[in-house]
Amino acid sequence: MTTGTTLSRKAPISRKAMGTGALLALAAVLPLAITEPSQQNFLILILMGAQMGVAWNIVGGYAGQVSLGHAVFYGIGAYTSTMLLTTLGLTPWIGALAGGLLAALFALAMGWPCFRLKGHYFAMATIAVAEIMQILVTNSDFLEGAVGLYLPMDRGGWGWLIFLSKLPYYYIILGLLVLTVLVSWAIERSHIGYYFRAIKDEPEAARALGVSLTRYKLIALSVSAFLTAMGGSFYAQKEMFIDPGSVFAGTISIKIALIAILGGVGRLTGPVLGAVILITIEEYSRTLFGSTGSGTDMIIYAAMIILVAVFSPSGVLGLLGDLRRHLPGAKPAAVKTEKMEVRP
Amino acid sequence: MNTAPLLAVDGLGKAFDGLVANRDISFVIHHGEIVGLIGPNGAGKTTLFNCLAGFHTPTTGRIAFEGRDVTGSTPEAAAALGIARTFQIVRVFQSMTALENVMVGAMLRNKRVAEARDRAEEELAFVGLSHRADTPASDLTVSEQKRLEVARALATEPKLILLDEVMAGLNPTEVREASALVHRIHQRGIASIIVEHVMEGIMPIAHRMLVLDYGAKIADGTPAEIAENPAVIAAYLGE
Amino acid sequence: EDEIRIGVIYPLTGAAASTGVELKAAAELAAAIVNKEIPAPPGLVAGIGLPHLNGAKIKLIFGDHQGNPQVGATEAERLITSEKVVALTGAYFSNVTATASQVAERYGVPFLNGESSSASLTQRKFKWFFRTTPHDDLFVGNFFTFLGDMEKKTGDKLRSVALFNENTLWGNETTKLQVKLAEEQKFTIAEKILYPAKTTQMTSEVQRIKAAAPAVIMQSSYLGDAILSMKTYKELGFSPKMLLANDAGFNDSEFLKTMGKDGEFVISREVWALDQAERNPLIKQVNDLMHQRTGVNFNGNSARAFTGIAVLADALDRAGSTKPDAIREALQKTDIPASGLIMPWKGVKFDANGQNELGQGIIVQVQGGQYVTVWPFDVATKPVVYPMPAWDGR
Amino acid sequence: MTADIFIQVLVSGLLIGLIYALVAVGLTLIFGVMDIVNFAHGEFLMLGMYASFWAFALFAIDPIVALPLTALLLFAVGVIVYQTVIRRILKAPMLSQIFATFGLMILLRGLAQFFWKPDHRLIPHSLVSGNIALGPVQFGLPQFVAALGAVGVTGALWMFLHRTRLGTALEATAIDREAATLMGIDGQKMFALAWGIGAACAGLAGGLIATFFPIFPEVGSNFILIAFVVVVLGGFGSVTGAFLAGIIVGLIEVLGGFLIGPEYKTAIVLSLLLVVLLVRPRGLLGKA
Amino acid sequence: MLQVRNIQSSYRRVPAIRDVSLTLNRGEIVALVGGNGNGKSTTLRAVAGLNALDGGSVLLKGQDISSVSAHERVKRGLVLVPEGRRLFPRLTVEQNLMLGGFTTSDAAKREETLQFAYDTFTVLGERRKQQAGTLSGGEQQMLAMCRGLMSQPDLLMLDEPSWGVAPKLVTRIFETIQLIRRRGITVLLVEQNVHRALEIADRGYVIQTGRVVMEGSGQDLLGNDEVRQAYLGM
Ligand SMILES: Nc1ncnc2c1ncn2[C@@H]1O[C@H](COP(=O)(O)OP(=O)(O)OP(=O)(O)O)[C@@H](O)[C@H]1O
Ligand SMILES: Nc1ncnc2c1ncn2[C@@H]1O[C@H](COP(=O)(O)OP(=O)(O)OP(=O)(O)O)[C@@H](O)[C@H]1O
Ligand SMILES: [Mg+2]
Ligand SMILES: [Mg+2]
Repeated sequence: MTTGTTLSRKAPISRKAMGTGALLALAAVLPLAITEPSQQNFLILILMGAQMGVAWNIVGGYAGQVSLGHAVFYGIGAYTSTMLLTTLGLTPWIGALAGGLLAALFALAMGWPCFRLKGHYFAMATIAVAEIMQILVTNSDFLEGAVGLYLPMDRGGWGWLIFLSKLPYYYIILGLLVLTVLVSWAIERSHIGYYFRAIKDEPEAARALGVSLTRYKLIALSVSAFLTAMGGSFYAQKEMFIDPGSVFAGTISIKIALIAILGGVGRLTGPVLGAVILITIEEYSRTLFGSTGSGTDMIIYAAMIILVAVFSPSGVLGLLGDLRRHLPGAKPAAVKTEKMEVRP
Repeated sequence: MNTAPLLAVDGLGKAFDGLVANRDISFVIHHGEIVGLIGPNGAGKTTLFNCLAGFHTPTTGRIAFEGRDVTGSTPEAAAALGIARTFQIVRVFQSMTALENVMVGAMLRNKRVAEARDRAEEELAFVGLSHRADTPASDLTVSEQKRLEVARALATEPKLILLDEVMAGLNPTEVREASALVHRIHQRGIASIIVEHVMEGIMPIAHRMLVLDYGAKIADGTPAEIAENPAVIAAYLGE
Repeated sequence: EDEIRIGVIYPLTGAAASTGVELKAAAELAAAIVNKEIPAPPGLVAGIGLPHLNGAKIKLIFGDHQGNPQVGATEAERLITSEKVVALTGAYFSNVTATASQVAERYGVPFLNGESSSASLTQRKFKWFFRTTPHDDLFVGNFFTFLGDMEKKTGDKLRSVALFNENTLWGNETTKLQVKLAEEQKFTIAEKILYPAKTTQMTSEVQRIKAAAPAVIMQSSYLGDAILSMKTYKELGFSPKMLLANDAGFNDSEFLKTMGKDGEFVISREVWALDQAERNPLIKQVNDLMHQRTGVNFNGNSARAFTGIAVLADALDRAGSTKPDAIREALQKTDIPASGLIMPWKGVKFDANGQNELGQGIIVQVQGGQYVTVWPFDVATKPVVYPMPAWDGR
Repeated sequence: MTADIFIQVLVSGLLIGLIYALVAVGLTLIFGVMDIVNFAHGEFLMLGMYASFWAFALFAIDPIVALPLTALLLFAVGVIVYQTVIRRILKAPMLSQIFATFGLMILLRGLAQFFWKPDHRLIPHSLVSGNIALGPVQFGLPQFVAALGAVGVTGALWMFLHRTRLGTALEATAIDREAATLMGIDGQKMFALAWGIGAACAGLAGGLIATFFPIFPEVGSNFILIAFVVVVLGGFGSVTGAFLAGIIVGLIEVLGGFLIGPEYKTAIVLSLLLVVLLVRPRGLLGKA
Repeated sequence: MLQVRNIQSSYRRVPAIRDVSLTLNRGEIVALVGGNGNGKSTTLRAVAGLNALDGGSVLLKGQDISSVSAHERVKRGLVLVPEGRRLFPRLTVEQNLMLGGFTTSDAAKREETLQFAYDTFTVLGERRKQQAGTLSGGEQQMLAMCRGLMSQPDLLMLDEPSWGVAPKLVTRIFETIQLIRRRGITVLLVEQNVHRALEIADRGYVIQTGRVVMEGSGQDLLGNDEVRQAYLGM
């Protein structure tokens, strides 16, 4: 290996780092420019979506285990921190951590049996687990069942993570997103990331190289669950009311996956881009057309989704990659085709 | 030094609901030995590999590796002990480059990415694929992919490597290169068991040959002995 | 400033869209009346328009919450901060009302809720939240009073009750209240069932109730499951002496249209009935306007949505200003007599928690394809048909 | 629980189970041939129900009489969906396929609401209204007819797949599309056929269910989860498996709901699914 | 019978064959040999219509079929038995053969070919109800060739029929190829077993990095020094 190639291999990383830095700086000052609360709220929704998508991507993208039941972790996060707050008066700083840990434990327990399943069977099993959980919570008196839980409105400030202004929420979720991206980035760069991709591509071959499928899939799922649950706790803090239908719902699971797929699965920034696009479509189609009551917003939203799936099956990042490859002067050596996942 | 044989297989049998793929197979492999494993299609060669590498749990019999009973261990445990394998139908990691494929193998012994990369570069050079290091594995030819699998297996620092039809589809010149590669593996002190239908590839280098037919071992001897063995001629070699 | 913007949040897509669209039509009628686009019958509270605001017009800005509490909150925030609405109303689903009104509370914008019945909403000690409709505490109480009255009237025992409620917030809260009141008033609960609203079959549910053989079923269902359960009763040949429904699906305009004769004799609590026009002519007059505009009559939901906007307009006018504090103060001072409403209420007057103290429920029964008021007996227009005839005896 | 009630519960479970099977066979067929999970299957069902409704409302054609029409119409819908959307995502990864059919699901719901309003509708009386009473056991005639329809449709589908040349060609395309092409089989046509038949099955299911179930744009969502459970339990791609699994799910749901509590009936069914998958990771009759 | 004119084809814009021209006369066996990854399979796939052409044309019986779809080419008598056999493993032997005859409307002819297959390979006849996936490798190859015959081809292309087949059976495979030719079918054969392939071939082409670099009669090529060195290991 010559020095030249080593350099060229490193160059894009530092360029990427610079890009990321610039993006982060932009994200940090954005709410100073966009001051209207509902616009800030819109940004927060994007960041929430991105955070969930990046977290999902760890198990669904890198490790290729398509979970369509991530709402279960989201819900566990939301309920744990809220219950700790309302019953024990514990601050959500601790509550969110506890929720994350509980979700990770739950992931271990659920992954153990579910990871025996492959492809669509695994996906269906995750849906089943999430639905069962929703039903159990709905019928649990301890968790107030379908009635849901209110967060106390008489508290506020950084100790309780409850604010009147949107700004603190913005920076908290931005921080959480950065944390989530950093975790995924660290995984991607370490042997774990390589193992995840190996498991996704050829599980049997990975085993022959000493990779324990169960162990690494469990790592993927529990890390992803931990981060997803933190997102759930954030939801509870932001909306100050949770019920099973809003945090354990199947539609949340689907949305989490959609965000990652839309941007480009198995890539660090894919879900962030996915969130920007999906949440924008979702919010604007609703605000522009939702009030008619004729279903127009759904039609537009759905049409956009289908168009993306048809014209850019490997996500928008994939599409951008394709475009770049078509540009004159692109070096074929720089082209790296990434398959999103293996069909079972 | 170490008196136990590298691998001792005793009375191994494997059945898939009703269909017996391996029956009562016993043999030993010594350190650094090159052993050919031949037999008609469906004789149970791949199944035997799967049992040795922990992919199948044998129905009967014992497998001992360096004197330790490893019957029914998992593939990852077998790999950790030092049994590496390639697949009859190639299974490279499609989304990774050739180098990254080998790095995954190297990570078994050293989880540090940079060091795994160095190790992988060595192994790629060893099988003659250095020029393809940054090529996506899916873009390699099938024979290159087979060699890549060999490099990947070697990167796990095995004591025994199981090669399943790495010469299939090669022309005679390429077969000779493959034979030379096997020989170099031998020189590194690694024992190998090679499943092959290409006699020209295996006969010249194998120290010993095992022959399977209908799941049972029908011969075990030097290539010269095997070539003369009437049972082997009748079952497999023909003419 | 001649346009006053009011945010209205309803489920306009998703499973409850049919109700949402109905509510939207009623709200629009109320706005048209306030804006004097339609001449209003004299006495109607909304009819005077906004003279204290120089005859300004109100403009309803609708938001679709899709049945999702987070979307409800998002819409509330958008309506307040980017659409600059001076007050909010909605959102039908109690859990969405919960999150949306929280947003209003934080921004200090009045939220007038016209049609969510979860009791907990007005137990939150909110400053900016007002509710015109009576809540489930009252409705459930009415059930038991009604049963007591019926026992006295018929001499029959109606002490064995099956609770049959859907399994979301509404059904759950209702069940809790029913259990509590049943215990207090010495009713026995023969069977208690909470079923998932989105279901494909209700045979196991109905089998269980049938096996328990109660005298009365108290049922809370949305439209789809209301229809499905009725079909299942018939399919399994089960008829209790009384089917006491908790509004919603059973009073939806679609219910009778789809059930036809099979919907007969269902008894349901209500907040509105056309036959109350006998006592309050406004009911018929405004209903005619509604019918002209949309082709359908009011029902409990749409009448409440109408009333919500009307009450808000009344407060706006008295406030004479679009400042939140002024509107809130005016809402607190609201005192509308029964004669200004299209509801069978005693009027509108909010208590310290923002709950209308003067609301009351009625009980109606389907007779001859109409919902007729059968209780309280003093406002009833027809006597109760009791017991409910068996399916093969109709 | 008395014997009478027990038998009644079993009969009810069996009937609804057969209806589940009917909804699921089309879904499993499409999956079996193309490896695509069609999230919009419930919406095909919904379209089938609306087709029956409009045939009844506009032309006074009974849903049962309209069945062939409904099937034909939905066959066309399936083919159109295939040609416009699915054909373009054949080579896409599983995730984008999920994405596309999910979008389709929302789209069809939206269109239904747009054109037919979100109202609930019902076909008030059909040829098969009414009840049957066998001693103490009672059940609805529409359910009974729908269950019969399930048996008929599944049987016909099975015969088609296993006993006709076209069916075998479909199966061959499912196993290895390129190899099938080398046999002179037009893969595109086969896929379109699979979507057509799958949608037509949903249409038939819709027509039969419309005789006793309310019709509204979101009605598919009531059935889709159970349909998935049935398909997975039976093993993706297995028509016989879906048939068996439908019956099992129906029985367990009604029995479990009756014995343990209706609020848990779905949870019981889903738990059953998980347990079965633990023992048989490819469902009851899934193909490797 | 077949004329391939300067065809080019690529995978993801990376060319696999750059310039391949072949001519096959009726009733010939023509061998296409070359090292690994030099584009033999790609050539066959391009001719069969599975891979798109970037340039050049394919003429079958004088007609340009370059833009005809793959399944249509089968109807016109051009059949490929692909690399790795590609049987339908969970279908029975009989169903596999029946699918081979999917395009033939002539039932009698289908029956006749089926009989030929069962007569020639008695083992297939014995196992007609067995799942194809459970046959041994050699048997699977026989089945794959017979399945190809069932479409009544004029031209049969075989991609490495001896791949992964026990030595004992390899001889059998090559005998079968000659048998096929005797039924009047033209054969285009790709083989790694260069020696045996050239022995039975009338003519041969050598392909290297996607280009035809040599052609001649089977015997000539066998005698050619370059060929001997590069492909026969001598
Ligand atoms: N997982 C399995 N389940 C059922 N049967 C199997 C399985 N794996 C192998 N077999 C059967 O076991 C027998 C031996 O197969 P195996 O693959 O070991 O043969 P082989 O000697 O490697 O043949 P080849 O030379 O064709 O690769 C065959 O009949 C095969 O069908
Ligand atoms: N599916 C594919 N995707 C990308 N590249 C491919 C693919 N198949 C073949 N190639 C490339 O095309 C070139 C020609 O391959 P081809 O399979 O035609 O060679 P071959 O002569 O048949 O080799 P073999 O002896 O291994 O069968 C090779 O460089 C190979 O890497
Ligand atoms: Mg083998
Ligand atoms: Mg080839």
